[in-house]
This record gives sequence, C-alpha cells and structure tokens, in this order.
Amino acid sequence: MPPRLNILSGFRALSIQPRPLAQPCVAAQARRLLATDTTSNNASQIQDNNFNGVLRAKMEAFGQVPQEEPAPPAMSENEMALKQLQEAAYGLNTYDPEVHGHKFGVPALPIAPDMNHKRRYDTVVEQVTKLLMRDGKLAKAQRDMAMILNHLRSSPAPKINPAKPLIPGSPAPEQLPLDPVGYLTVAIDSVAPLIKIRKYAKLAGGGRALELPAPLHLRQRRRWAFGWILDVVNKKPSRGSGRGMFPTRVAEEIIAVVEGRSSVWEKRNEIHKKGTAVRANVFSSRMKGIKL
Amino acid sequence: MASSSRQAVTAAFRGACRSSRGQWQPLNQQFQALRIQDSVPGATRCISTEIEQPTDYNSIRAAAEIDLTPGASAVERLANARPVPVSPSYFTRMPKFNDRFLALERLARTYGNLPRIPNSHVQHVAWQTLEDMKLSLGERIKSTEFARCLALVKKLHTIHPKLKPRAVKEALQPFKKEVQPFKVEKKEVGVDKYGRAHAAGKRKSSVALAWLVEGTGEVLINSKTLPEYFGRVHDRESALWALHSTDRLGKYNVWARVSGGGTTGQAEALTLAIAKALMVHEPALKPALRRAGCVTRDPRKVERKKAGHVKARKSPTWVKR
Amino acid sequence: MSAPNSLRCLLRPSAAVPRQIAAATWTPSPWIAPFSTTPGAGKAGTTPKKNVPKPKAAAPRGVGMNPTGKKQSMKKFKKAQGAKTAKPPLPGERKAMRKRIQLSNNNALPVEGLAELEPGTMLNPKNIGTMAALPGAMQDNLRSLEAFKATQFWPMFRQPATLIRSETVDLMNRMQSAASKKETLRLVVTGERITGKSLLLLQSMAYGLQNDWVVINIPEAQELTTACTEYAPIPDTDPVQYMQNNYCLKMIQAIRKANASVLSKITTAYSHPELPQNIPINSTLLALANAAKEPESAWVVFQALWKELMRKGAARPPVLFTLDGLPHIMKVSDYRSPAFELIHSQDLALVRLFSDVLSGATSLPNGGAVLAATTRGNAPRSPSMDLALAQREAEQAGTELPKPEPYFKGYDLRSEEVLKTVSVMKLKGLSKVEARGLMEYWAASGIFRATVDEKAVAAKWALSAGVVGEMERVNLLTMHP
Amino acid sequence: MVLILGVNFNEHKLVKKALETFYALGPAKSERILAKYCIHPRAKVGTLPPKTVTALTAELSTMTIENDARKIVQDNIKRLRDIGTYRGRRHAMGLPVRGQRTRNQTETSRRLNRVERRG
Repeated sequence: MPPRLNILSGFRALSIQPRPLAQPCVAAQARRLLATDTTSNNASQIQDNNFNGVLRAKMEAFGQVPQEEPAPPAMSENEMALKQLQEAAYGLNTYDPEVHGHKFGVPALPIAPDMNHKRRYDTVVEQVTKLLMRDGKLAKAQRDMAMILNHLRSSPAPKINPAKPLIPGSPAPEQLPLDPVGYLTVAIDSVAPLIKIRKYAKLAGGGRALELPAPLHLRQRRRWAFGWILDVVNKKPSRGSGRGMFPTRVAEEIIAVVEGRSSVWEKRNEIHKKGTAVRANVFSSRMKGIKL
Repeated sequence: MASSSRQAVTAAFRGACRSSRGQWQPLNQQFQALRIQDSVPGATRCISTEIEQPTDYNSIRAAAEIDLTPGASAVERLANARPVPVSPSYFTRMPKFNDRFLALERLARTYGNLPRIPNSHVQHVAWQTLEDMKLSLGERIKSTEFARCLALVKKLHTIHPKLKPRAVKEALQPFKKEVQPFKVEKKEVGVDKYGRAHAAGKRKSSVALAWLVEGTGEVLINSKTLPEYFGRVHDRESALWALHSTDRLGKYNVWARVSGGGTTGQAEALTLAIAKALMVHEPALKPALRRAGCVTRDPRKVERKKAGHVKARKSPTWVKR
Repeated sequence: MSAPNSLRCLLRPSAAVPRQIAAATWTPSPWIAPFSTTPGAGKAGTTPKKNVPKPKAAAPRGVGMNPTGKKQSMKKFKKAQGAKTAKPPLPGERKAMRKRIQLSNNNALPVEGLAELEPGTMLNPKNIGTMAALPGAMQDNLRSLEAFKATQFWPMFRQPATLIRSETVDLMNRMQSAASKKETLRLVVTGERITGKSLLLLQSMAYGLQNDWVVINIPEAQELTTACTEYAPIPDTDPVQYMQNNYCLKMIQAIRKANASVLSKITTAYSHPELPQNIPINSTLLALANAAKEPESAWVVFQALWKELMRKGAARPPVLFTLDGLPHIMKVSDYRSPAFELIHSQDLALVRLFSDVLSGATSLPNGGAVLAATTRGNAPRSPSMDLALAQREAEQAGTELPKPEPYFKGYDLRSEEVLKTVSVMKLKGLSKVEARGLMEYWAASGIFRATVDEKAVAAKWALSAGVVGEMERVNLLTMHP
Repeated sequence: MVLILGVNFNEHKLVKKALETFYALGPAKSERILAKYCIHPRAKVGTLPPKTVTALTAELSTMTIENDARKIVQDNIKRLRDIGTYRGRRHAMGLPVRGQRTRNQTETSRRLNRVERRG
C-alpha cells in the first residue's frame, strides 16, 4: 500500500456515529470515512491480501517501503451487506458510482476550462503560438512562445507613452512583467484594429474597388495586430545568434508596442483613419442590393 | 425380408425414410417434399395451398408406413401408391423459399400486433444476403421476393424480446448468418489480482497499452522514464492528462507500451489508454474525464492519397493550353 | 469634418491623464461623447500637454505605405528585406550576445528569508531541500571561473541561488574530509541529461571559494581538444606533449581573479628562473600569477604556479581542480602532430595535468579534490569512459563488473587507465522534498503562480521524473506560467 | 595584412584557406602544412607569429606550386599534342578528353582545355 497523504486517513480509526444525511455529496465523504480499506470498492475488487503482498514486495524492490499502515481487515460479504444497509438507511443508493466508484474523491464538475487538454493554454497564447508557427512546426513555436514569455518576464517594466495609451483596464506597468501572459495580451489588444477595410470589386466606378469599413471580432483583431508585429519582427536584424534570437526580437517588439515606440501603432491609426474616411461609402447608391 | 422389401420400396420412390420401426425420422434434402400416400378409397388429393402441416420442417413427416401385412397383396397395394408433394410449393420454382416465406406471413398475421421495440434498441443481427440464401437453399430466388421476405423478417425481429414467441424465434433462425459479427461480447474489465488496470488507446497511427497501479507517480513508457521518452513537455502533459485533470498525479504508477506513429500520436494514444485504465479503477471519474477530453478516441487519420492527385487532394499543375 | 471626429471614436483615453484633470477641463464639445475616448491624440486641447510627447506625424507615405492599403497585408512568407540601414554586427558580437550570462533580474520578487551560502551551509544535512543564495563577491569569482552557463535559468531570478540536494551535502562532506586528511578526492560526476552535473561542480567551486581553497576550473573540455585554440610542442618531452598557450593564459587569469584573496596570502617558496620576469622568493602567488601577460609565457607561469601549489607544507591551501565535459578528453583530439598524426588528448599538457591528478598518478600534497563531470549534450562517444564508469559504479555497488565487448575496437586504453580508481557519483532525479524546496523558491520569486502543495509537487515531479533540469523546463520554460 | 609568399592576405582569413589559394595546393596538402608548423585548423592569418609566417613562406617556396605546377601540366599536354594522340588533339580543340558526351555541357573543357593551359 502506498502511503496516503490524505488527512482523511487519520480518521479511519475513529468510529462514526451514523446520522441521517441529507446530501449525497456529504454522504460520499462519509463513506470515505467509513471505509477501512481504500482499495476496496464494488468496481474494483482488489481486496485480497495477495495484492498487498505483491505490491509490498514491489515497493521493497524499489527501495521505498511505505510507512506501516495497519493492515486493512478484509471486508466480509456480511460486513459489506451491513454497510450497504446502513447506506440505504441514509437514503443513499448503494450502487451509485458517485459514492463507490472512486478512491480519492471526485473532482467537482464542471472541471476548470483549462483542464481540457485541447484548451490547456490561454486563448491569446494559443492563438499567438499558432501564428508564430511556420511549416507546421508547433513544438518549435511553443518553445519560442515560452521564451517570449520568459523574456517579457525578465525585462524591465515598460515606460508607458501617454500618447499611445494602452487598452483601458490594463494593469500598472510595474505589474506587467510579473504576468507575462497579461503583458502579451495587453500589447496585442492595445494595437489591435477595430475595423478592417473591405473592398467590393469594381463598385466604385472606373474599375476601382469600393472600400467599406467592416468590424472585426476579437480573434480577428488579435490576428491582425500580431501579424503586424510579426511583419516588423521579420524585418529587424537580430543582435545575436542562436535559436533564442527570434523570440527575443518578438519580445522586444512587444515591449516596444507597450512603450509606444513601435511602428505598429501607425498601422493601426492608418487603418482607423481610412475606415472613418470610407464610412461615407456605406450608404453609397452603388451598394444597393448588396448584403453587407 | 420385410425390411429388405421396404427398402426396395423406398428406394423405388427415392424416398429417404431410413427409420427403424416405430420411429418417425425427419425427412431431409430434396426428397423430403414427397410423401407416399396410400391410395385409400375416399382419400382426397391435397390441392389447397394451405397445408395443414405446421410450418416446422422438423415436424414434416413421411406418410404412414405402407402396410405390407400378408393380408393384403403387397403388389396390389404398391400399385396404388403414388408420390404426393408435402408442400404445394413443390410445384413452384423455389419451393423451400416459398414455404419459409409463407410460414413467415402466417406468423406475421398471427403475431404482427405484438408490441415492438424501437429500431434503435433492436439487437443487431447480420441477416443472410440473397447470395447466401441462394447458395444455402440451392434455389433461384428472386431479389424482389427476397427483399419482401427480409422486410418481414426484420419486422418480426422487432417484436419485444420478452414477448417474442418461440415459433417466431425459430422461424427467424434460418435467416441469420452463421457467424454473427455483432455478437462480440464485451470483455470483462477490472483490476487484476496485482491491482493493475489495463487499457489500450489509439490516436493517429499510434497504439498505446497502459497498465495503471496505485503508487507514487512513477511512469515508465517502453521502459524509459517520461522525460526520457517524451522530450517535449507538451507531450508529457498530454500523456498524463487523465491523471492531471483529476488530480491523480502521484497516486498511480503507469507502465505503458507504445508503438507506431510520432510523438504527438503516441502521447495522445497514452492519454486515452491511461484514462480508460483510470476509469477501471474509479468509474466515477468518467464525467470528469470526458470533460477533460480524455475519453473520446480522436478518429482523424491521414487522408489517403488518391489516384490522379499529387497528395490527397492536390491536383497536378494543369494549364489548359 | 466628420471624418476626424469619428476617428476619435476609435481612439482611447490616455492612460497617463488623471481622471480629475480630464473632468475639470471638461467642455461639452461634440466629440467628447460618453463613448468617446479621447484626448489621446493630443489634438483635443483638453489635456495638459507638458509631458505629452508630440504624436508622430501621419505615417510616412511613399515608403511602401501606399494609399491602396497594401500595407495591411499580413503575408506569411514575405521576403526578408533585411536591415539595410543597420550596421552589421562586429565579429564576435553575435557570439558574445549568445554567450551572455545574466545573473539577476530586478523584476523577480526578492525571496524573503533566503539564506546566503556560508562556508558550512552545504555540509549540513539539515539544509537538504533548501535554497541558498550565492553571495555577491562569490558571483564574480564564479563568473570569472565560467561556472555559470548560458543555458541555465539564472536570468529569471533576483539573485542566483542553488538548491542543496543530498548529493551536494555528500560531495561537500567528502571534500571536507579529504582536505582535512590532506588526501585527494578523485571523483567523476555522471548522470543523464540535465540532472545537475554542471551545477554540482558549481556548488563544489562555491564551497572551495568560501573555504579558502584554490579553485581551478576547465569549464568546457572541448575547448581544449577540438582544435580551436593554439598549440605548440613542449621541447624536451618524450613522448611529445603540447602546450596551449592562449587557453593557459585565459585560465591563469581566471585563477588569479577568482582566487585573488587566497593567492595573495601565500608566498612563493621556489625561485623561478625560467619566468620572463623575476619573481623573488617570498613574493605572493598573486604576483606570480600576474607574471603571465603574454601567451608565450603562460605555460611557464602556470607550471610555476602549479609547482608552488603542489609544495608540501604548511600554509598551502587545498586545491580544487574541476573539469566539465569529461568525454572530450577521453579520446583522440582533433589536433595533429607535425608528423600528421592525431594527437591523443592525454598528450596535451593541460589535459595530462588534469588526468594525472584524476587518475591518482600525482596526488595533491595539501589535500583537495579533483572533479570531472560528464556531459550528455554535445558529447563525443567515448566507449572506454562509459565502460570504465560503469565498472566503477558496479564496484561501488558491489555487483558484477560489466565486461568490454570482445570484438569492439573503439576502446581507448589510455582513457580507461585514467579512470581505473576514481569514484563515481551518479546523479538522478530529486526527491520530492528537494523538489518541493525548489518549487517553493520559484513560487516565492513570483514565477510559479499556483500554490505549492503536495499535489502541485507530485504533478510537476511526475512530469519531470524529478530530474532537476526537466523540473526547470516544466516550470520555467512553459506556455502557462 | 600578412604577406605569405608575396601574396597579401586579410588578417581575418583562415590560414588553411589562405594556403589553398595557391595553385596546386589543396585541402590535403594545406592540412599537412598546418600540422607541420603546429597551426590549428581554425587559426586566422592575423594570429600567426612572424616566425611562422616566414617559415610558411620558406616552406611554400620549396614546393612546386603556382607557375611550376602549371608548367608541368602544360608540358604534359604539350607532350600529348606532340605525339599526336587523341587526347592531345582534344585538348587543342577545347573539347572533353576522357570520352564524355559533347552534345551539351562542355563548359569546363571549353574553358580549360587548350595546349597552353592556364587554369
């Protein structure tokens, strides 16, 4: 038997005064206290002493003999039946898997959203990683991402340029390096454009395209912003050599964005300016009959 | 003497009665449709399509034994004897099939109103195909009639199993294939006497077998430790995700074998294998594991390359002129 | 006029402008609508402009910023335009950047109650599983000995600190007893990748520096044997040995910097006529080390220094000689002799000096330790070393010795001879207690953000099997900090 | 700039590559020369002590390189030509000598093959 680090194990020797219980979840805990043998339950019938003996022999071979726990008495069928009767007296379903089908407690449902292995990373981090990826090399992109976050963490706190304000609600600049994911999110969301210019071919007359502003949703906005950042990064020379240089450049550009030094801000302003200018086209007579 | 003469008679009619005295043997094969009827005065020829015999072929019996007692002249009696088909279907193109069909129709008329169960609940049965039926009966069965027959079979099959009469069950039996692929019994899963739970998982082209035992959190994959086997941390997390999402890391030891595919496939095959093995230990974790994305087999595979394409979908470069 | 006004809707308020000021100067202008955001562009006139830098003029047109909006494209595979204006980096600059070692990070939280390393800290088994910070002066010494490596995670923390693990305490106690008995501890540190071999050497150096040892370190053995530094035959040696003057000079300078306080206390006992400058008897060893100014004289000076250190008698400190990358000196080097034959690594004088001490051919008269660490990263295959170490391990464990492959010809007998009698310390994963100490330190530094409890330790331990470098990769080089 | 056998070399040039710029001095020979004077393969010309540079120059001046080596090649070709062999004729015509096809890709032979061969 492996050593249990469960506080409940300390209570096993205590006798429990049965008391009617209202909620099954409490009852599940009660059952846990009542059970003398943690390995025995209906689903897995592993309560013969042979199991303990073999496991102990294996543990000894590993050189880690666990602390001696009083050998759990094998539960006879009578006892089990009695226990089930007792549970029935509590108003429990004695065959309920919620009560019997676990050994260390059941996690509360719904489990945390990042506990799904397809969504284990932050959404921004996930999206940016995929944007960093080239030639399908996700592992490299992930390592780059981790290095970017480390670089953000270990560089000095940014000095905010009041002319290039960050997105409202962003934390104080001194806080940013301690939360690199937040740092990245703030940088990207701050330079993310609200609109893009959508073109309707040949509608403006003379073969020219008619331009209209079109709103972007959050994911699209982030994609545009990070695409601009990558454009800048790819043009910058790296100061050193080795595989850490690309993430360093990206991280430096992100810091430059937060400090308002980056040329990405100009791109954002440009597109916003243009968007307001071409707003006049929304009610253009040429747009009649065209679904926006 | 008597028996030899009897044999001679039956041989003359190419009958198949091989019985000993006092015992009625079921007649089989193609001659069973014939029976020998005594030309008793007053006996009528059976001309109705309704045969009074039960549909059960086992109960089709040969006609009464020809009385060869010395009182009557054997030759005389024999001269009056003549073969009569057991079933009027004898004169059709596919007598055996027709008999079965008719029997089914009769059953449907009798039991058609019994309560049925929805199709989704009906036990899967592999029915004989037209070819199978043709081969087994040796008759040239028409596909339309076979289809009608099979529809009837399926209708009778949906009768609630608790109410299904024995006659129906027996009538449906010959329509089933001999080998029933749907009848694979689920293996009994459980923890073995050493406390191990075993499960398999697949992803892409990888296969993982995992054994899970309560322990201190050690992991061996193809006899290597986890960091030795998976260089990428993401893959290590994937492999142990079932334990991670239920806070079981450090409570179980994993011993696993993986083969085929690349690192991602192997890691995620392990996810599934370990999750399944964990559910053997603790069935109550299934809802949590499902939400953690560990229970479902990811069915995506590499799409096969097609003829006339460079890859699965990529066409060769092509210019019209 | 509508265009600029509506553009304001897309701007956002300056983070720098205090709210009250904005409110005080609020005028019911049409463009300060409730949703508007404003004075960010600086044109509003409502903000105090003193410290606000002027916004840049509109994006430069013409420089690839055409009105058709081509600039919006986010083409994935744009041809790298390179840096046309930036001047190319000087020779060696890029490498220096790559090898840069940053030992502190002011963003990381200072760890409360982090004990500084003291001379006896690493001897006390009670300290197993705790972190100890390296004092500032020692950081410089270790840096000059090149004990820190660029691949380690030093730049994440406020101050460099090391984990005291059971192997550390074991090794330091053995070093201490060797020094007190005036014996030589000869030991090879092995282990899988990133199990902390180099860091154990660093800890031993730290111990040596704090306890007034003379510490000599060869940080990368491959620099000696891969034919990238100058070499020259030493006259009157048979078989011919080769000195590496440039490397030797670098090493003497490192020794001088790191051990200045110890060396300045010891005086010379021999006269050294062969030296380029006259060092009288009873001058300090520091002065002797200072005599090495030119590569030509480096080897002579080093020999003189070594001779002084090897003098048996009082007032001579124990010596710690460490080398990282053992497999590199357990093979034929890439250098060639004038006869165009490959030179064995053991024929390089510096390597010979080290391996003689390691093999026990020469002993340190004043006690001390000679430590070598194997390396698993960029290491050549050295079957003899693998075999010899496996045999030493089996001897220590009392099991049957592994036998050499009878038909394998790649063994190198000279290397095996060196490792005949060394003791071996094989590093494995951390215990959970040590892992917990490490993770608590990370949490205190603000890097590991979840609570450190039994569950978290078990989780990270399972992902890394306790290997310390893997623990770092799992916790410090991760996308979900 | 360092002068070896009358040729000036940039200080950042590898010694090995500098040696290989001489005609009839390839990688194998240059490696041997380096070994003979105990110069490591990654040494730059600038790091060589003047003594070694002189020694190198002396060494090179004893070898048949540059014009001496060219002369030998030219003599060989001339001999072939004088005897009137096929190979000599091919050399003179600037065509491949060793039976290669001449339908296309004879650039190298057109450049190099002549009686007074230079390269």
